[in-house]
Amino acid sequence: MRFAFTDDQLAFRDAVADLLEKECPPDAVRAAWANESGRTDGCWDALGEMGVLAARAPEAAGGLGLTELDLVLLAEATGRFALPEPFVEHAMVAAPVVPSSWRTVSAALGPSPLVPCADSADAVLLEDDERLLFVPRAALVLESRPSVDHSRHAAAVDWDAGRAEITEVGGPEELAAGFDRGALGTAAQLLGLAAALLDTTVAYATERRQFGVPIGSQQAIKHKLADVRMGLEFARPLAYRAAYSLTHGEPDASVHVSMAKARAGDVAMLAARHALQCHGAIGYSFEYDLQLWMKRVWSLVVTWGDGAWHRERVARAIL
Amino acid sequence: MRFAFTDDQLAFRDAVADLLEKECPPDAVRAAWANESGRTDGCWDALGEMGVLAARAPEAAGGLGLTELDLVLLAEATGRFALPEPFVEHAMVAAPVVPSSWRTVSAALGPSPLVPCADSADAVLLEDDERLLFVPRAALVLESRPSVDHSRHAAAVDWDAGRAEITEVGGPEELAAGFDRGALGTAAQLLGLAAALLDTTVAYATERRQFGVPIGSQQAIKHKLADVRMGLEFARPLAYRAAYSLTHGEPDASVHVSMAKARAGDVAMLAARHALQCHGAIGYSFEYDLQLWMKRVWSLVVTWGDGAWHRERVARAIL
Amino acid sequence: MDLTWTAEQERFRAEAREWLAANVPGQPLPSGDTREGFALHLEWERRLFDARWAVVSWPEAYGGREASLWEWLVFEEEYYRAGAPQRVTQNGIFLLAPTLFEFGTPAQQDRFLPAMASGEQTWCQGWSEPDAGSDLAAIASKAIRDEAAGGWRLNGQKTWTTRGAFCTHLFGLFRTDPEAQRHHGLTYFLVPLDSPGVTVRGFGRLDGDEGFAEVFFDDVLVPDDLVLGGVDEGWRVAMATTGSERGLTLRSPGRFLATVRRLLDLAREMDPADGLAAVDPALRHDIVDAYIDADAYQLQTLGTVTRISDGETVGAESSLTKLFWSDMDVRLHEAALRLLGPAAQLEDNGWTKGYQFALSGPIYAGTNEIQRNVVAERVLGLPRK
Amino acid sequence: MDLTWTAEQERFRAEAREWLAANVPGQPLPSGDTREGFALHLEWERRLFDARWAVVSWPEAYGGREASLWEWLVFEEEYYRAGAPQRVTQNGIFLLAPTLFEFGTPAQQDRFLPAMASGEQTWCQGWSEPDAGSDLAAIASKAIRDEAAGGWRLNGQKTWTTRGAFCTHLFGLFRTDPEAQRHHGLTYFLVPLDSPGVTVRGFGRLDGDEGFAEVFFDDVLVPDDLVLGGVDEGWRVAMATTGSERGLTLRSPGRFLATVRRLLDLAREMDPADGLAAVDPALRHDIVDAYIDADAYQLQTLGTVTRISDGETVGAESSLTKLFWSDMDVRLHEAALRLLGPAAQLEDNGWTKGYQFALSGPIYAGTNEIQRNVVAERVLGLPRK
Repeated sequence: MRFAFTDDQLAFRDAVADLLEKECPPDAVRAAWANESGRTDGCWDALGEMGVLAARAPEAAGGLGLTELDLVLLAEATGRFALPEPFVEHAMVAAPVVPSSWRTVSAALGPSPLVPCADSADAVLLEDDERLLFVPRAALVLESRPSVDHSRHAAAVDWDAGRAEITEVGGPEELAAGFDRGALGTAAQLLGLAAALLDTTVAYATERRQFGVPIGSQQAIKHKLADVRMGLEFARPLAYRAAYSLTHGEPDASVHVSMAKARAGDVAMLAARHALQCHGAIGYSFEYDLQLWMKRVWSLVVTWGDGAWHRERVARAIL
Repeated sequence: MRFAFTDDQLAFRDAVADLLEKECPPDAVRAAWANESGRTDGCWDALGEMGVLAARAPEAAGGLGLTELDLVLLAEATGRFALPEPFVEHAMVAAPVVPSSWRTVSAALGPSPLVPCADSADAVLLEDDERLLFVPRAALVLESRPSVDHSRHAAAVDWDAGRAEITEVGGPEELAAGFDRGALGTAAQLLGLAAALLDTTVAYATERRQFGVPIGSQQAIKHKLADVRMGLEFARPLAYRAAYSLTHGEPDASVHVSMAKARAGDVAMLAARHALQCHGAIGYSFEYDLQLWMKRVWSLVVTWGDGAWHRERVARAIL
Repeated sequence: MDLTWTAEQERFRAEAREWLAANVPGQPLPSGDTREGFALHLEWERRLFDARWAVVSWPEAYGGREASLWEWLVFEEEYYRAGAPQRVTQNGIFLLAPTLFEFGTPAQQDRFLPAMASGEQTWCQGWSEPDAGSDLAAIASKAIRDEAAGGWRLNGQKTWTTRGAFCTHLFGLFRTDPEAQRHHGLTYFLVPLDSPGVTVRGFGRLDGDEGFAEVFFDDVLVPDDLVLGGVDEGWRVAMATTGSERGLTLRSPGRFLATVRRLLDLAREMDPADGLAAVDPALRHDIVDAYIDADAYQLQTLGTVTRISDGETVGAESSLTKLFWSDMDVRLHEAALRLLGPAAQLEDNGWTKGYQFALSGPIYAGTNEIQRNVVAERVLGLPRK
Repeated sequence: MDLTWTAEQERFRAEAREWLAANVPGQPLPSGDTREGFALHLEWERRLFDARWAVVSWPEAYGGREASLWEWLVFEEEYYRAGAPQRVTQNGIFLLAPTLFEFGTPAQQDRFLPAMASGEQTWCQGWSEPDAGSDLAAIASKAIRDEAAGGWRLNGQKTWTTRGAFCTHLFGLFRTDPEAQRHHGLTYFLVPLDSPGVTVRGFGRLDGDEGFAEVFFDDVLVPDDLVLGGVDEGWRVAMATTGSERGLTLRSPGRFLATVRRLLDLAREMDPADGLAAVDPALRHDIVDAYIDADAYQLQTLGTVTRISDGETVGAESSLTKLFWSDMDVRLHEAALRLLGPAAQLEDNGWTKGYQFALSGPIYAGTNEIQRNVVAERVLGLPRK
């Protein structure tokens, strides 16, 4: 029994975090809000060069042959920096089943009908009649559905079934596994977002003074932020365990993923709510970066299955 | 439009409260915990002499011909003093349909199968096949079901259908109305209990000092108690409006009763929870009176329909 | 107790409903927190004013109907039920006007009230400053006496001023006694924003609309006749406004009853085809609680209006009202977003913008942390320290 | 990461499960917080001890098995799964023993540890005083030097002492330096309750059981060899206990996993006949959250034990653990009571007593208000004042 990551796993996570700190500062996220693709200029290529995007692909297929246990930490890091790229869809969902020659692959499976970064993806993984379909851009029919998070160009998609480029890359099993990888990756991003929101708020509450004292010295603020910290403390292990279960093909893996996604969403929503309330009007200002993180939380918490959907999946397993 | 009680209604309430303050101090409630009936020595007679027990009965039948609007305030007062008597069952449910010659009548209708004060009641109102049955003690088969509130001798009841004393005192309509009166009266008692728990806790938090200051000066305490006060502020009008709707036979009366019972239960549970937490170990002591009020809340919150039951009744009406 | 409306009140309701049905724009106007939208909203305000629906509770002389608080409640309920546009004039009509009626000179009332009612003059609130947010008494902006000019010179900065970039006037608090601390030595000024020395910079709110502004004052001359209430009396004068801001005038029950009606429609319409699940049983009770919340708020308001009609005044209890409506508004929108499931992330789902606006409720008009302190200390009597 | 148990650990689990299956009383014992129940529980403790299951993690010399933390977790899980009796010796074994191992002299260890493990000596905690509850450092009970007698004279009062009326010994903090303030000048004493001058008065807890006691000290002589750790070092010594009290030793995951198993059984058994409704759809997710809570707590504990096995220490994070298990325990029981509906009010529904006990969790071992302050200040680094 050992519930911890290896030094290699942590080192890879730190390397990715260092890269994102350089390549994906808040200004880069803000820029993605304004530009045409809703994405960054350099991050995708940089992550690609680092091998991150194909990390989950087998080595034979040009990947690193890493597992969900490695990827969950990377996804958490991309969440912390609110990376505006289809990391989960490409690197966690698509990489194991799509040739790494495809530059950007997005995905929307199960109860999650909207495709992120649809307008800039070269292809999309979709679900059709219990099969996992690989649909290149040429065969896609996109209907843009603007998300509250402008750095996440969502779209409802259909496809021209006649097109030859459409290939089936998996049956029910691969479909289910792909969905679980997407839900796990999104859960991990929500944990990273929650941690960033907490850190930002702790820093602000320490420096902002009202009534002659730092607002962070008031119990009303302290207890809210302590609750967020507690939520993180007990949501993270659920995500890490779900990654372990997927990696080792545990029979309960899907239930573990649902437990992780439900709780990661809860703590991220709590972190967003308390972060805004503790910041007050300044946090409510568009010019302040807090809103970029909050809106990412709002979009991810209902993507790859919302809290009610995942709780119901757990209920069916235990009741 | 006028959402307030008349001076007469308030004066009658105050008179009953004065009586209870004298006849039903905490020691009387504690004594009821220990004695054989689980009731007080003098309160029932005193209330009877005051006309309170028959207040809801028509004047022709020896009552005062008062309405739910009058009774709701009295029920609230009996809750504030945690009166250990079947006030709701006798004065609100039974009085309109049972001759006032019967000294103590209890009742259990609808989703509320346990009869309070069953072992000391002279008769019980029960439900059978959509009819309202009046069952004198002689025909009752009692199975005691000890309540967490020892001053509330609950029992599951059956009856000897052959007995002649059993009379039908109403059909589906009277049955439904009787249940609504019981749920309303219980909601009002929960509001009184919540107010008493809040007042007790405010007093304690003002006087109890830790870390050199009154604990009531700490935001953690202040905000908990402010939430209880807010809960009361917005739960009371629901109960008063339900009383109005029953009095005037409004078509939505039953839904209004359910809204009132659900929210009165919520605020009473919140008041009990915060009262205990703000008191700490002393509130956790059996010798301290707080527990008498808390346990009354626990028993009433699930009597005459619990929160889920009443919310579902509202859901069926609005969805 | 009588929960029925009089025949006259019902007539009033019918008249309002009829007019609104005939005049409310079929297409919702663009956000009033954008420059274009603000202009379009002012046209609407003008139509309201011409039909004497802009300020129903005001004297007829100022364009009102001298409606009672009861009729005002009826009008508000009908207004929101009709889906009529937000009131971009509300900070003037609901926050400043009550203070003008109470403390203004006849000259000030004649000069500002009709123009406010018609939307010709639009008012924003100059309370908050960079270092005076929840701690309002920390206001540092100064007003220095200029005898020669017969007025005061304003210097300093206000911020988070709602719609400040579009309004013509600002009412605000400035420190006239540099020696005085905290609540003392403040004065309530009425400031035309075209006065020399005023610089306004609009900036975005959470939803990106330019609904906020910073207002800079550089030696801005304000003549004596634009002092509202006495010099150094600003705090006492302002609290009247804050009271009505927290109390019922800013958030009439009709607003939330309308939101709940939309929530129920959403629940009934839930269409799996549109990427929406049918109502999750686990969410049924969320909807029930939303319904109960709005109804309880309506009833509590009826009780408050009854007390006011009996001549009682509402004190610190107004903090209970502010706490409830602001927390409720967030809950109502959260319930809708939970119902929407995946569609909750969409900007155009009919709820996302409202959710973002609802999130401001627990922050402005005194944060809910401050309000809970007020309830604890002034309603419950718990010790300050 | 490896979430499997070794073959040896599985053997250990099998052995524990087998023994428990064969030895756990078929009928639950009466409450260990009553005099009769306490005696019966001591008989059970003796059986545990004789089979070397009483203190699995202790050295064999003291009746243990030198089990690792991992094996201890396994044992606890099996213990609660088997529905074995509460440990009335826990305050000694889980709170005092770690301190004795760390600070005790060999003589003290030999004298007290085996007798504690066998239940021959039972220990209660003498921390709280009437005016020192959440503010533990306000302790006023004094110990005055008595050179002639070669010890200390204790005077004062302790209260809310769990099972104090049934225990043979008390460990507690007393002020040895009258000049010192707050955390300074306190000393940790080991006090036989049969010492002359000790008066114990038991009183009822919330559920009415005599689980609390007041302990009065009237010139009670305690010889020097009953000082644990150094004179005036009491706070530092005691905090080691408090740490383990808050951390994992007092509340092993097995306890909550067992509660959730009972909750799931209840949900599956719901029988309308018995006055219980079938599981309300609105309550399904409450059960799911209870299940997730207990599982998350188990996982977080595995992470903590991994860190400890790696030689790391648990600091203020233990406050997170205390907050979570105490709030969770209340939620688990509330979920069960909601499921029970009308039967929730019954004393014998299998949950009411547990609910009342759960309600003590957020109060003892440092109120959750204090714990949230600790997390905010020492984990998050927010300013004290």
